[in-house]
Amino acid sequence: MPVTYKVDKFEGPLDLLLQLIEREELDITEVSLTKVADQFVAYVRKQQDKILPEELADFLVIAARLVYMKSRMLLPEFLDQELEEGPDLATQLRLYQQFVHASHEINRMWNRSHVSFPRERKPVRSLTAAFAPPPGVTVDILREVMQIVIDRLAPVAKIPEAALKRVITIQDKIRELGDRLRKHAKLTFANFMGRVRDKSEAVVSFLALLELVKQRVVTVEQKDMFEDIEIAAHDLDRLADLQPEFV
Amino acid sequence: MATPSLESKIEAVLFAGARPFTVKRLAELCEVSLKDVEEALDGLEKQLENTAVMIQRAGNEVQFVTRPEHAKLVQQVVRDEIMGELSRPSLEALTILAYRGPLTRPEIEQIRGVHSSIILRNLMMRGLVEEKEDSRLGQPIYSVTFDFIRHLGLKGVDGLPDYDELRGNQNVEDVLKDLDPEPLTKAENAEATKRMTV
Amino acid sequence: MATPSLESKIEAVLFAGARPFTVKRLAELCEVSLKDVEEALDGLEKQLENTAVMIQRAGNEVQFVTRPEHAKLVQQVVRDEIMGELSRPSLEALTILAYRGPLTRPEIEQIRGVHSSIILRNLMMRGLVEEKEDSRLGQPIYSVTFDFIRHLGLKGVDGLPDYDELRGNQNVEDVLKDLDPEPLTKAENAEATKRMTV
Repeated sequence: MPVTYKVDKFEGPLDLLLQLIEREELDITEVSLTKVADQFVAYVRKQQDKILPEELADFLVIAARLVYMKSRMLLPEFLDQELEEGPDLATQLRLYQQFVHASHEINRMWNRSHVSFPRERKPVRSLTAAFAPPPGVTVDILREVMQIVIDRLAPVAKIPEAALKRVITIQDKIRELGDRLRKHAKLTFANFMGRVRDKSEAVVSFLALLELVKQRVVTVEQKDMFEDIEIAAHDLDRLADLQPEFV
Repeated sequence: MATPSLESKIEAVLFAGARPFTVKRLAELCEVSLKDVEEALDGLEKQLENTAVMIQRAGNEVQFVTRPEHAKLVQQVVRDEIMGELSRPSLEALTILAYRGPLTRPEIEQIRGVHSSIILRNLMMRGLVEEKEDSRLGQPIYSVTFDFIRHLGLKGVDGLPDYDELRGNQNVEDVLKDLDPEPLTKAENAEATKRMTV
Repeated sequence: MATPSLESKIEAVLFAGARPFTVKRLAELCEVSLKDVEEALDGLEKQLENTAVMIQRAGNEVQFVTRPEHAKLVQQVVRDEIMGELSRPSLEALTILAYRGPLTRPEIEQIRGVHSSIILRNLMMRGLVEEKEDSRLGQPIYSVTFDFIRHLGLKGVDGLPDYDELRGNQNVEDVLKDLDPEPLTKAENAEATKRMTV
């Protein structure tokens, strides 16, 4: 079933999500979020090239939370602590929506140029009595300040590079999971997730796992409710030519 | 000649200084308490009611500005340095800071759901956002500037539509509470990077 | 909103303009007759009676000034700005100009990441920074004054500690390069993204 989703240019994952919900004229609830989950994921997949690399991780986090919410509805016992933490996505999105609406009003105020002005400040030189050196400023202080200015620039100058490195691709995760299954044959979900360092890595791991399940590379089994989920290799040979589709 | 009133002194300072003054500095200059200054500012505000000038506040700073209804006329005699349209991300960040500031960068990002360091830097370069002297959890905190507020023709951020509602919003508290107070250390970051790029 | 009165209009112009205006110019700006302006000025004078501000006339020019009884206070305000310690942002701008100058304002702002026009003005007022004769890309360029260099006990800026190293710093070069009018195109950006995420 070919689907085309038309959304305006979007600024970030919450913006995209909000546009999808508002286009469907839905209120922001858990249920409406799961309704647009597939569209969101499809959109991110299709638009991956246009999303700035430093923002891709942010999109993945939201994608994972949506997919997680959806799978929780199907498999209520499928619980991940990392993804359960924090305010729910609906609350976050409602808040974002309020600020977006307020920003439209601010934009109107900005553009009507109903501006206040302070007094113009006197032309510089008319006030220059004489050279007024700053007390306590020495060459060593200048050196120190210059070093601080330079150090502060480091992150700015390197942002694109660092952000690119921050993006953990699903493919990497799939490869990692595959490697570990080759070595151990079996693995538990907690065990797999236990190695992640932050939330974005957790969600990407989760997405990678779902992908492998969907493509029947691995099987997952849960013997009892509340028990950990076991991941087992099903057809690891397929891993080589797997084209991850995100979900 | 009678001793000038405190209102009158503060008026002279704000008028001649032609820049924002903190309430504290005004108190020092006039040799009175902070409370005296606050009261005098209220009195001054009343005196100015039917004039072309008003007191504008941003945080604990005050300055004199013309009332917005004179914008067209005044624009002909002074230069406005901060013109131009605002992009969507700029607007979002400014709105969040105006209603909910001062905030740290992670706090802004938590609300916007997207990286905001570049947009903050751009806004600071345009003079619409400033880094405050103090910090929170080791992070610098940001707020909107006088220039931004006066460009909207407001006396202060509390003149924004639905200010109390948006500022006091419980959702904001919940969303911000979720912020991890401990970002990855440098070493951890380097380690994570290494693993990711192999 | 009622139309502002002529008094109020003239008040706005004199306040914000902060310089002498001829009666003729005021009449043009407010689109009224000379006589109307004269009458409005008389009215304004009465309104200002109990404030710290008055209208000063010289020939056919008028301007707002503070009343003489506030002279001492106003001097203190001006001295504040000219003497005394440099604020942190001012010190940074001064340092950047010392090590990496001469630079245009956009270049300084690119390095500091903060709007700097008022700071530059203050530094010039104190005789620490000067505008050079030439310009770059239509922007005036600034450098530290010889007075300041001599005050530091140096013969030239190259006597600053670690001058060559700090002046040629790569971080600084990188952000200055970003000022170039040609950032990455969308297509290039997309290309970069693709390479990283496949």
